[in-house]
Amino acid sequence: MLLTSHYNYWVVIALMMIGLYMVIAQGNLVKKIIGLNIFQTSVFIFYISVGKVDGGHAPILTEGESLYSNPLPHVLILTAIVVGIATTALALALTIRIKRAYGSIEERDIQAAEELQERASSQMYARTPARKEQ
Amino acid sequence: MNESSLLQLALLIPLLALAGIQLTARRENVREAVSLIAASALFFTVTQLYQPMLDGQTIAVHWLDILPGLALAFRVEPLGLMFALVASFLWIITTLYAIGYMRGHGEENQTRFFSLFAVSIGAVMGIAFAENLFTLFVFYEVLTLCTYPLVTHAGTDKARQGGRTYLGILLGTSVGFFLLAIIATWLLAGTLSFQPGGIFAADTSAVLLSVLLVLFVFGVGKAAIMPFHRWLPAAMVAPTPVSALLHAVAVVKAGVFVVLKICLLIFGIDTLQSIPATNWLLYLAGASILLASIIALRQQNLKKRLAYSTVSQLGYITLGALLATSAGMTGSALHIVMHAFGKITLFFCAGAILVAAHKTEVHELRGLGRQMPVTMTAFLVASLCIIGIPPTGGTWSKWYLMLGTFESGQWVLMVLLMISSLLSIAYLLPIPLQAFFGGRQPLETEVGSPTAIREAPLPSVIALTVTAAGCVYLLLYPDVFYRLITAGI
Amino acid sequence: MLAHLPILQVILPLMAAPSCLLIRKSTLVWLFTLAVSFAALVVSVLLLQQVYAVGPIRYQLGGWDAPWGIEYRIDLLNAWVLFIVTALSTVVLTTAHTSIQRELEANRQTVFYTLYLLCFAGLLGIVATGDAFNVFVFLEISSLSTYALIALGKDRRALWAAYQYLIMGTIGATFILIGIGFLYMMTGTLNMADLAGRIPSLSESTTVLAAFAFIFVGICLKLALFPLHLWLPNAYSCAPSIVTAFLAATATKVALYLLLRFTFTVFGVDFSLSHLPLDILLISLGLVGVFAASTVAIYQTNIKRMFAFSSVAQVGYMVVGIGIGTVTALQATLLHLFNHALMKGGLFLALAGLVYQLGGCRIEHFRGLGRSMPWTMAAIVVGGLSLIGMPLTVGFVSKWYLISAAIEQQFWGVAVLVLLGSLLAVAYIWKLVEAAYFQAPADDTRAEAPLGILLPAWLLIAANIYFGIDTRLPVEVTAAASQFLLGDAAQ
Amino acid sequence: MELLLDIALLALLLVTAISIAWIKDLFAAAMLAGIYGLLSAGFFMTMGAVDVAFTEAAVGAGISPLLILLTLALCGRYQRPDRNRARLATALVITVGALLISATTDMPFFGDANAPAHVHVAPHYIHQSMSEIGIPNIVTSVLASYRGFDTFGEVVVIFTAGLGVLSLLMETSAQPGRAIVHTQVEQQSRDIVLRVVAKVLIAPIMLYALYVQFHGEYGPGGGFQAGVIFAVGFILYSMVFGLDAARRVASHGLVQVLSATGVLIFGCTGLLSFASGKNFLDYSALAGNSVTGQHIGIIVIELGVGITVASVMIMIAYLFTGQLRNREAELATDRHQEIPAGAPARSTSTMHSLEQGAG
Repeated sequence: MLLTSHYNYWVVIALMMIGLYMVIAQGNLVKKIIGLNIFQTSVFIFYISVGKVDGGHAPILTEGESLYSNPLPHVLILTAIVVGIATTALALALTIRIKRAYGSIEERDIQAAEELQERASSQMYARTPARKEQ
Repeated sequence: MNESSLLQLALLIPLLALAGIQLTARRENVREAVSLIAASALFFTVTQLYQPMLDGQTIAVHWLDILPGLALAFRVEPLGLMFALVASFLWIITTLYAIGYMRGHGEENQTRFFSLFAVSIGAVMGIAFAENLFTLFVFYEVLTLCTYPLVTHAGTDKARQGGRTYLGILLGTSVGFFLLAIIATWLLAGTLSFQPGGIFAADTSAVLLSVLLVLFVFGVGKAAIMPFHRWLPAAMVAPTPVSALLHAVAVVKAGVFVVLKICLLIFGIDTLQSIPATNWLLYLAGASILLASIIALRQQNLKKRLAYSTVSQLGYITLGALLATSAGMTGSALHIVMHAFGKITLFFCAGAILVAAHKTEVHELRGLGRQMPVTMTAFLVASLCIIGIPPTGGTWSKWYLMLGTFESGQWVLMVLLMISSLLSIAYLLPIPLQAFFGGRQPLETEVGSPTAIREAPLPSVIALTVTAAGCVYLLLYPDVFYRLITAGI
Repeated sequence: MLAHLPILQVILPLMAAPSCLLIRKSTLVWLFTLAVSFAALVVSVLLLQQVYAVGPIRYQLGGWDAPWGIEYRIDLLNAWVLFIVTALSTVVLTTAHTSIQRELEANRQTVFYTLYLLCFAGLLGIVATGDAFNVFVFLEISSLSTYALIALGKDRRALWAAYQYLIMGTIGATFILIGIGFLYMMTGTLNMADLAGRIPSLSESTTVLAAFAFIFVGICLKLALFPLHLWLPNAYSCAPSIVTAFLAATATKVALYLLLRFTFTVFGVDFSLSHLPLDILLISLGLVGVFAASTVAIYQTNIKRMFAFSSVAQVGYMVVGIGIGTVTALQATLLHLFNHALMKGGLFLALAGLVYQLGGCRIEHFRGLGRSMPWTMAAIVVGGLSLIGMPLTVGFVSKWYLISAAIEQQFWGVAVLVLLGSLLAVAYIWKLVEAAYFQAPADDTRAEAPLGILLPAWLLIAANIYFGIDTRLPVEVTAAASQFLLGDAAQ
Repeated sequence: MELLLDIALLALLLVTAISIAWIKDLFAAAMLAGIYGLLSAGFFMTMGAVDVAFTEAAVGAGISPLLILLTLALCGRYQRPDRNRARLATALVITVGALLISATTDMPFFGDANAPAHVHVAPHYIHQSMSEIGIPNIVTSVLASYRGFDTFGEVVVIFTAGLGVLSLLMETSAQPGRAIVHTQVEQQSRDIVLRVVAKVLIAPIMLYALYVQFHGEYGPGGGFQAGVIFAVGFILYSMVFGLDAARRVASHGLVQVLSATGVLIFGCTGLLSFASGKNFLDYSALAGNSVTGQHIGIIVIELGVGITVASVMIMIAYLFTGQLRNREAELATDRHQEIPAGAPARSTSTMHSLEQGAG
């Protein structure tokens, strides 16, 4: 009983987790973003499943129809999809700039470069004049 | 001119002085004239409060409420007035001395120095006249912060280290314990204003009160009770006038004064006696006295030795306050005054020696009495005052402290006080004696040569003479303060 | 027009943003932005007065009654936060022109101001709305603009910081989305007040618990509460100085507001604090955050980064307040919300002046600053003292309330730890003081920051002192707000 | 039947997701992501969420793969196989997953008509929208009127994203490449078939966009979908006939202005209602009869949405392809150079100047 009534949610959860895993574990920035997409899209699927009503029709009023699926989640998800694509676009743009700046889109390389830069700058400062005694 | 506006004036003069000093920064003489005038004006104003106070008038000022029920307010009460009198009087002298010293020593940033001097004395006034713990705390912190640059005046690494310890301990204790205790008191008693007989309801649990008392005593780091005394020797890196101000007048006295005031007006004698913690705090104070004296014995650097002697003497005052008998309280209050005069003289002498003879170590002082007779005489008198033997005012305070221990049957402490007095003889008296009768020294040859050692610049000499005279005067006429104290307790 | 105040608060900057794009000329755009921000400030002041006088205001968007339409609901809490955000934004903006000239290419400046306004509007929208999903939308507006703003930093690290923040922020936002979804699923409504009415009957449902968990974690990500703070230091230290000042003063505050709103209004105090061990959780997280972050701050050589960590620590204090959860404690939190905005606003603006002159703000730049930039350094010192919680500064006020709250509840340990935490602040502030006053400058030229930056910075620093002495406004408002918050949670 | 379809789709989604996570070729991953979008669109269809399906198809299977591909063209196609933080990730995912699963236990049954979600607010929309707003597509009426403010927010979000991308990728003085004309984008356009097909296609696409735009009240669709379709058509044009050709039609500046205009149209429509003392976004103020007012309002704001979405999408496409051509220009001009000129060169140089300032 629980199976037939909830399998939808469970699959959705599985999808979410795959997405989340990709976001965290993948070292490649673009792959992270794709993961983020999957994560969000599966949330959308969850919402729409919530809006589902057995035997309900698409929420466009037509004569002689009384049972419609819940329009509210649809509206919310329309907004959410837009937000999602907005985020993706921005993230990808960032990735491009990162590639130009670091010459790589692998997390490891970037972190390595970071540490290098940090060390370089501190050495740079080590050479500044020593404190004066009065 | 009515009294409350006098009080206002007493609080504002230092600020006016600050402004004046900043404005006249360019022209040294004017600047220092301003300092001197301000100092005298302040002292005069405070003296004007004396008589009305004794006539039993309530002189109070209410500035503003910081938080509902927490006001920046001031009220003249006997002990506070006593402290204010001493501080403001010694400020004049110290300023006088400082002028001589700073010029003789060619220090940098003199304007900053004098400005902060003014601010710190202002803070002292705030502490002295505070109507409640909150106001007191505010000025306590102000004092800490504005003396920090004075301590680190030299700006060297050593100074910075000293400053760190100074600030670390004073801020740490005040924020960690003192503030906590204050807030707890506020929630417990519903008020923070000082009242004769204390503010705690009779049914407050003794345990809680003990905790509070401990927090207070440790929280007031300026009282330099071991183990929170380290800042005092550390602050020795400061220029001597600062040391004088810090270790004789402003900071340490503020500390012990706060302890005294808390014991008397927050807890009240009766409550204090009923608290278990009082007893072992007493022994802690005792231990602090003894240990400090012993350490002082082993210090070769003059200022260091004086610093540890201060630690031990502060122990006396705290101990007196904790004895919770009228004699003890009187003793500790008197000792605030006596020690102030004695110790400031000693520091003046140390400074004079540094300026004139460029000596900082004890053993270098042999035979110096011939070149610097006045200084060394003053040193002798002051030492006697600290030790507490005639012909100096120190006698009185020590007497009352002994009486206090006697009354409350604290034989152990009584013995302890005697021992430490002997110790203080051991670490103070030799210095002047050797200076006079210590025989010749290789340096002797220098006499007659252009670099011959003679007395320090006149202002300094005047200053230390005056304070030394003060020590003697107080033996004959302790009454000035005694009346206040009896009124206060 | 008074009737429309609630929506004007948000719509002004929201409509102004696209208009900026049409103006183009950067100086004009700056003035325009400033004007808009100031107008928003005026509106928020009017709102605060109105709410203080007549109680909560409701505004039905599109004329549809809640829960069918979206409604704005302004009570003392969000009126207060709105005031803080608009006020700080206005002050920060006054410096923008000077500082941005140095830190941004000419052709990016217009875009910068547009993004700034969008971020501003987003934050205001989050605070003003009474609809759970609307929160999400405006959260994303502010977040997206924030990512872009951070990425505008000169250093290439800014890009990496922005990317990291984007990933974490989006995860957080999605978590919030999931939580809201669960809530909608269980209650069928998105209106906060309506939710508050329906949740108590469902307090046993694991779905609602999960919803709470997701929303909580999501907000804490935005709030940079201790274990989830990793994005903040990079973001703050790499972003353009103005952005840092703005974010430090407003963004975390808004996130904290959300936390308060959801825990106390939507879920209700008895659900949040009695069903879950949230109080212990919050207090411990907060304290750990205070100590961990402050300790790390001590070892930072990049001062922007140092203050960023200190921000994490300060968030810790506020969260402790929420955890204790009494009226006094909430008041402490709300006070610190305001006070911390003043401190960090002032401090980061002072740093902006530093960056303007020296092109960076590592500890090495502080050598001899006491002599070369006396006023800037003085500002930093005073701000630092306020951060430490010296009396007569705002820092002291909030600390006082927090400790009183702790002791009232007999949490002596908490009280002591809070005090010790403030001592750590002494450590990292004094690092600067010593560098500035005891070390010789690299070059002894006296080059004070331009007035355009110095004056606003000092305005905030002065506010630190003023509100530390005349505490009536914040204390009264926050007292009323926290009572209201617990009051309507009690129902 | 429906149930089977549902199960099948979900299964496919699962497979796709896993293979995306698995595969190392990002190009394929992007394609799969597109498929994922398409599948979810299908799923939405079976759930009766036609508008959402429409949108997801346009976005999930259209725009976002396109952007990803453009990015890959710049950033390289293959990812390095490394699992950093794999353990942490697994732990985290498991906890979150467990929490979610536990959450499902108290959930109302899937599709249950009496679930709280369907009995509180939603019925009002279903039963009242006709009389209150008077258009058949409930989603549109909720989207545009009941929750019109969310939609306004949504438009602003898109606008924000557009600006963000602009601020990141806009041509800075330091970047070369304006001069270079021979780019991959142009080379494609030599393919005659493509040209013809495109010529034939583009007009109907645009037309369809307009239809979707104005038919939104009656059927699925509306400003957003229309905007996306329009943008896709235009992007197709720019790909086939070259960026410059496209820019000649709609210059960069124009696109920016339009994106702002859309938002303003929406906002001002909302503000109009102040005039007659109504609340923000209360369209009933727009005409004597409130239903007519709603109708007008919805048409206008949908237009605003359409304009903004279309122009932002086009702007983003411009910026991405602009990067692409710069890249190729650089590769063409300075191969000898290790790091490509432009952003990195600038950033490093500024780094330098920073440190000079310090030293």
